[in-house]
Amino acid sequence: MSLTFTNIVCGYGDTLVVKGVSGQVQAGRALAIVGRNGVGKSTLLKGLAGLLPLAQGQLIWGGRDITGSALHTRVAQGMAYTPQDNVVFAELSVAENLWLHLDDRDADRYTELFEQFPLLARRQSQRSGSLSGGERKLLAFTRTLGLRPKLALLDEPTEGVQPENIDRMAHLIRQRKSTGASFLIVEQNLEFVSAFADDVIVLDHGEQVLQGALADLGRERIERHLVV
Amino acid sequence: MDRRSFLHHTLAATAAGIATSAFAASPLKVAVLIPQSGPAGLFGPSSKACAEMAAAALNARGGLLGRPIELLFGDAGLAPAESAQTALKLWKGQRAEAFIGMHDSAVRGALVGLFKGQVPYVYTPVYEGGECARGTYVTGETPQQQLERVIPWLATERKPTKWYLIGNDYVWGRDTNAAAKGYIEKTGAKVVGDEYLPFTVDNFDASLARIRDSGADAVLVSLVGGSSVTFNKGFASFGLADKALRLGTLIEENTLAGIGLGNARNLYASSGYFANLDTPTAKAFAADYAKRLGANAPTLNGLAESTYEGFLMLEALAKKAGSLDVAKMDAVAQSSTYSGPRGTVTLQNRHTEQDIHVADVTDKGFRVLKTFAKVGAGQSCKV
Amino acid sequence: MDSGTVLHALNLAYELATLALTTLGLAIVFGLLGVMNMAHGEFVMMGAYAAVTVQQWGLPLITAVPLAVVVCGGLGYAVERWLIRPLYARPFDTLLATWALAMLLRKLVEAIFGRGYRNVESALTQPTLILGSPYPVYRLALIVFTLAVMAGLFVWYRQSAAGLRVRAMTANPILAQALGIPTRRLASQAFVIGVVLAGLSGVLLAPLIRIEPGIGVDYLLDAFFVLVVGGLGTLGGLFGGVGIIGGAQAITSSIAGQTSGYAVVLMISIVFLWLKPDGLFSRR
Amino acid sequence: MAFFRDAKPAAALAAVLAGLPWASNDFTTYQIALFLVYGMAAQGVALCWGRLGFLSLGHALFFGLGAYLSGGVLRAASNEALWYLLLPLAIAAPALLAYLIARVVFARSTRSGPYFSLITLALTILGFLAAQQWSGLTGGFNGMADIPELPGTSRYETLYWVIAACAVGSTLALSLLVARPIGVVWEAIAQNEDRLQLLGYATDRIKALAFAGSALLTSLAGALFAAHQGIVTPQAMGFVLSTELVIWAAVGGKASALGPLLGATIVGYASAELREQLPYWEAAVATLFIGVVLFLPDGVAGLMRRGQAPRRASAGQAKPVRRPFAPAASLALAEVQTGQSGVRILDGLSLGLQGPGIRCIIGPNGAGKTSMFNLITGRLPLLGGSVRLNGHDIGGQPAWRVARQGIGRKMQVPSVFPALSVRENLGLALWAGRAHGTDLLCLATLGWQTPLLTDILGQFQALSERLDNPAGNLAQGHRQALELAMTLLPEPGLVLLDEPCAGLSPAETHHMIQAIQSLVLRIGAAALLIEHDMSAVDALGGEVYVLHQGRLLEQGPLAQIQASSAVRAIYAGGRK
Repeated sequence: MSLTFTNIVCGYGDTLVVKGVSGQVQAGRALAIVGRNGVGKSTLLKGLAGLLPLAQGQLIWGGRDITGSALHTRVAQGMAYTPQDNVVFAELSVAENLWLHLDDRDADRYTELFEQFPLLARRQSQRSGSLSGGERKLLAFTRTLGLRPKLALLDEPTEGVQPENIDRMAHLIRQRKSTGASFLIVEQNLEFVSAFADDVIVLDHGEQVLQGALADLGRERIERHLVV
Repeated sequence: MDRRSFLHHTLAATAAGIATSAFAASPLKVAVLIPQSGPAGLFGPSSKACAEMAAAALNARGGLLGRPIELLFGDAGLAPAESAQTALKLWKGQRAEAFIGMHDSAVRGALVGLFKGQVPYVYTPVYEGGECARGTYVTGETPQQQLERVIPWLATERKPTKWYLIGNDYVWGRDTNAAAKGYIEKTGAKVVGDEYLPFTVDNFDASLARIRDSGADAVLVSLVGGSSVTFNKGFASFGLADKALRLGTLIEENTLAGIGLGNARNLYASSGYFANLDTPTAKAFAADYAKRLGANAPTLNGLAESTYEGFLMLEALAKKAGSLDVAKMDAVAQSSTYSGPRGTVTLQNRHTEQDIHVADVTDKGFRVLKTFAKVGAGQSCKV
Repeated sequence: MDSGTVLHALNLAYELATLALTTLGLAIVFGLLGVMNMAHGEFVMMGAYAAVTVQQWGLPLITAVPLAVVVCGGLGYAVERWLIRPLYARPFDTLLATWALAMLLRKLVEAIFGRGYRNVESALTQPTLILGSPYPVYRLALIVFTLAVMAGLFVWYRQSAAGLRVRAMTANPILAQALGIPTRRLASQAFVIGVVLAGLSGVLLAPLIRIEPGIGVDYLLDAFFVLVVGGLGTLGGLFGGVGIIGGAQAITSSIAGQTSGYAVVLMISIVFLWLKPDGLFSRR
Repeated sequence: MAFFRDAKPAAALAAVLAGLPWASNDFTTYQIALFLVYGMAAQGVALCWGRLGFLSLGHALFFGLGAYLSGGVLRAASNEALWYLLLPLAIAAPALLAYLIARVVFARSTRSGPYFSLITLALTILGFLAAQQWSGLTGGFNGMADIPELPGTSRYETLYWVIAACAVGSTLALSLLVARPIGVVWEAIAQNEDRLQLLGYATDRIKALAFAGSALLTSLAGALFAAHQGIVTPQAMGFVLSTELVIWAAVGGKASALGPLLGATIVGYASAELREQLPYWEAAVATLFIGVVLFLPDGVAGLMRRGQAPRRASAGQAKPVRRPFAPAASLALAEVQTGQSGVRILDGLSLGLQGPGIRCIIGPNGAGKTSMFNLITGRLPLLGGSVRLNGHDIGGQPAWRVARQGIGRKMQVPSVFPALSVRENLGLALWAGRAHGTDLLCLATLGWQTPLLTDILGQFQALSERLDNPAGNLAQGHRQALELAMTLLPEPGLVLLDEPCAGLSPAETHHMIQAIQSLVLRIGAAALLIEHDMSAVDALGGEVYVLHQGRLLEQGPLAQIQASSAVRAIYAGGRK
């Protein structure tokens, strides 16, 4: 299953933030969208996930045009989206956050993920509101992978996460890629991205200023668009 | 509809038709204030029917003072402010010359303040007594009237020793129980409880528990409408119905329907009128009511019938005074009399002396056990 | 234990049971979904009239249950779809629109059944002897049934995620949709279940209470105060609220009469409303 | 000139009411008088709900209280004339009670959630119970009867003129108030209360005052009701009348002075007439009400109002307005800690600045930049350390008190008053700290000017061209300019700007940076600016603070920051 998006234009009300971005994510590959704050990365991902209506552009997933389909129908089609903030139901416990949307109770959705992130297993019964910013991101990441999606859309998954957990996240992504899953990740952390990404799109002021395979572009060229 | 009653029916209709056309005089507008909304709204339809029957009856015998009666209805079920509004509209706006009122005491207070004795006003429902305003005539039963003879009668029949009094926390509930205390003590029985509850209450367990603990073998129920229904249902469900008799002065056919016949064992009602009174005039009235309203007629009850009595009182007073001027009517009011479904009724000190009946409940509804003729209202208004 | 205290205990249990049953529907609609449904009492009333209808048709009382489910469910779906959904972001307007709906429902029932009191007979309301003092069997059945329903609900609520999903959706609709929860359909289901439960409580209480079109308001206010005091969104809150409100009303009434009982309930609710204003309606 | 424009609705009402007695019999005037009384009470509800955005479901409490108190005074005065002196007190007492209730309730949470409606609902039911139970005082169920007429009036003739005069007076007062600055402040509370607090307005007190004013109007209506009816019963204080007042305000139009009078008269008259013919007039009212709530939020009056004429200052000269705050400020954060629901956001942040000039704050997402501003302006609790402005501690104070000490803030997402015009948005900022006492009540204040305002309008041509457009219609760039202007106009000593260039094109960013530099320099304020666009930070040239995980990582000129390996690491994706 591959995702192709062409000439995506979207924004909020009459202000268009993303002005024509195209790209593709093949099965088993990972595409990273990088760029400084406020360039429209999150807005693009929201458009792709079905959270924001697209002013223009087309979305083909696994051969089917899903441009207008609603956010809540995407999980059934194998796409899982994690927003940038408000990523947990603060009032509910960690366990409730992990299970409330699942109908089956098969535990091995999370066995491997709990091994990687024991703190989540330890604090299962605690209110997820009591987790730190980074721990909440970890919970969201675990829950998304728990859905075993064919394509995961993650919005800055490493923000505030401890370095050793970031490495484990990269390891898990590589592992899931080997089983055929694909990833589309918005991130500012270049080190993390270069640990698993195959292709990169660099955004600036809502436009594609650079794209291609990570190996061809090389880190320095990308970094110039990010660094202070 | 067999031939005979058909003939009878058309005759009555033509008679009425002829009668009205004979008058050249202008129609006499009588305003009838009955509850068409609010908690007492359930009495509206039956009261309206009785008022229409009264107008037809009066018109059939020459109307009032030679003028045909035209009815104006006003809703007195709302707050006193709105009801007074409606009354004023009928009085000043549409020139009503007399008022028949079947509504609660708060509205009566507002209307008496509004009329100030400038228009005749007949107040017909059961009430707490004490209304002596000029131009006001009360046909409704007072607590003294409903209890003075009935309590001693019950004392001889069922020999209760301990009475428990319960009522809604407003003037009618309190005055009824106050009057009852005197009569009860005169029979040698004791009053073991005296309790008042707001209208909002919907759970009487605490009171029923107190009644059970007090060992009372007789309960005076001075509750109104919904409170009376809920209390009596609870009373029976706790098995108290077999331990203590109940006497109510405002339990009429509607309330009984709410309580349910099964929950009305040992329940006595004291009233000036029951729908199944078997005097000839009462039977004719009930038959005409049924004929007029057909199968699903609203239950005929004492409060609705009282509007009919109000018209008869107005007719008697107007005939005697020769006019609807309050001063003239007040002058001749004392001991004016008329006879209707409740039998002969005589005006004494602005209130009426009328027959009072006490009934218990069988599987077919109320059954009148005893009738006390010409019971005084026990009021001290100087005319 | 003499029969006096038993009777008092049973009376208190009956008061708490009726309060819990009539509040249950609103606990879902207002507690989980956050919709201020001022027509809750009218759905309870319509449940009671379902019992009146089946008895008029000469059918056994139990057939009132399916009738209430169909009537309240159908009406609930339509109300959520055309009245509540357009107003989700405007709590004041939801409050007013459902208040107008309550007036409309009262008038509809009045048009069909008239304004007179209705009585629902049930053989079970006759008394049986409990430790020597007669007590209505129906009430015992009601208390036991309510305990069973509450226990079952408690277990179900812990097991199934339905209650969690509604609360999650109310707290963070975007995230809920991201996890595949169809928020529109869930909101509709939750509202319909809430009003059906209200209707069923009306059916159960029909033989015990006075039945007339205007009884809805009392059940509405009591239910709101229970949820305001007990806290929203959890079954523990529901039980807590029922305990505090029911207990305070029963105790104060037995000491100082029913009016002060009702006044105490009002004062408690005002204090709780004041203490946690945001906690109550913090719907982001 | 403006006075007549604002007085139009009241004048129209006066004309209609003056002509009415001749056009109809004296019963209709008596009936209309009652609807006017109910209309005035509904105006009270509409003032709080339509203007300030909080709904009182218990206004009958003040109506009933006013009626009972005035009824009691009138009855006592019939035999002892001195009592008449107490009549104004009888009308004012419910307003005092309303003020206390609102102050106590809003002290806990300023947001106007539905909890306030439920509290007022419970209070009015309590009032109803008390009126029924204390029959000694209130006459209980049968009510307080035979209340004499107002001295010198007769209930069925001349009292109508007194009521009509009060109705015209209340409509005039409301129209005038709404056209004045206080009206702008009220609508601002309904639209964006948080933003108004950041300008230094104590919104909970303003709401309490408005609630007291609306209760005064409703209590006056109650007093007239007592005189008009001659009897006051518990229903005058009950739950049913409260909901009817809300229905009349909604149907009539809660956002207009005349609307509620219209609503009370239409629904009142219709139901009085319909009651006999249409058996289910209540069902008709309910259906009408559902229609209004769903499709006609502004009610009947909303339909009639063409475009509301924008508020205009009286032609008077622009009063020279002095600067409220001392220039140049010092800010010292020492080991500051804050957090929310158990999560530590700032963890021992220490940062200080002294004197005028622009400094930038940079750092990756989640470093706590915006949270620092939230802490300073009282939106996050101070859990440790201290925050000092010009040497004295401002930790833990409410947002409006912090603002009044000379701190201005521009929000990360531009926060303006969408339904108010650009001129009114600027006016609110201009009056902050300058308008005292009755300034908010006179039209001249609308015309206030300051040299800074002229300079700002000069720099942002787009704003001066759209002064009378609603702020909500502005594009992102213009909205950022407007909020910047609103932050600077009070001329605070310390200016906190959160991503002023977010969402702007490169050209707009360049223009914004230039404007910030010149304006901050002009008012001699100290400024802290959160920015991601490094070209902007470079252009500003001031000190740069780098925040990371709730602490200060690095401080110094931009060149030194760019050279620092620690900063490069956290930026380019090294160790986070």
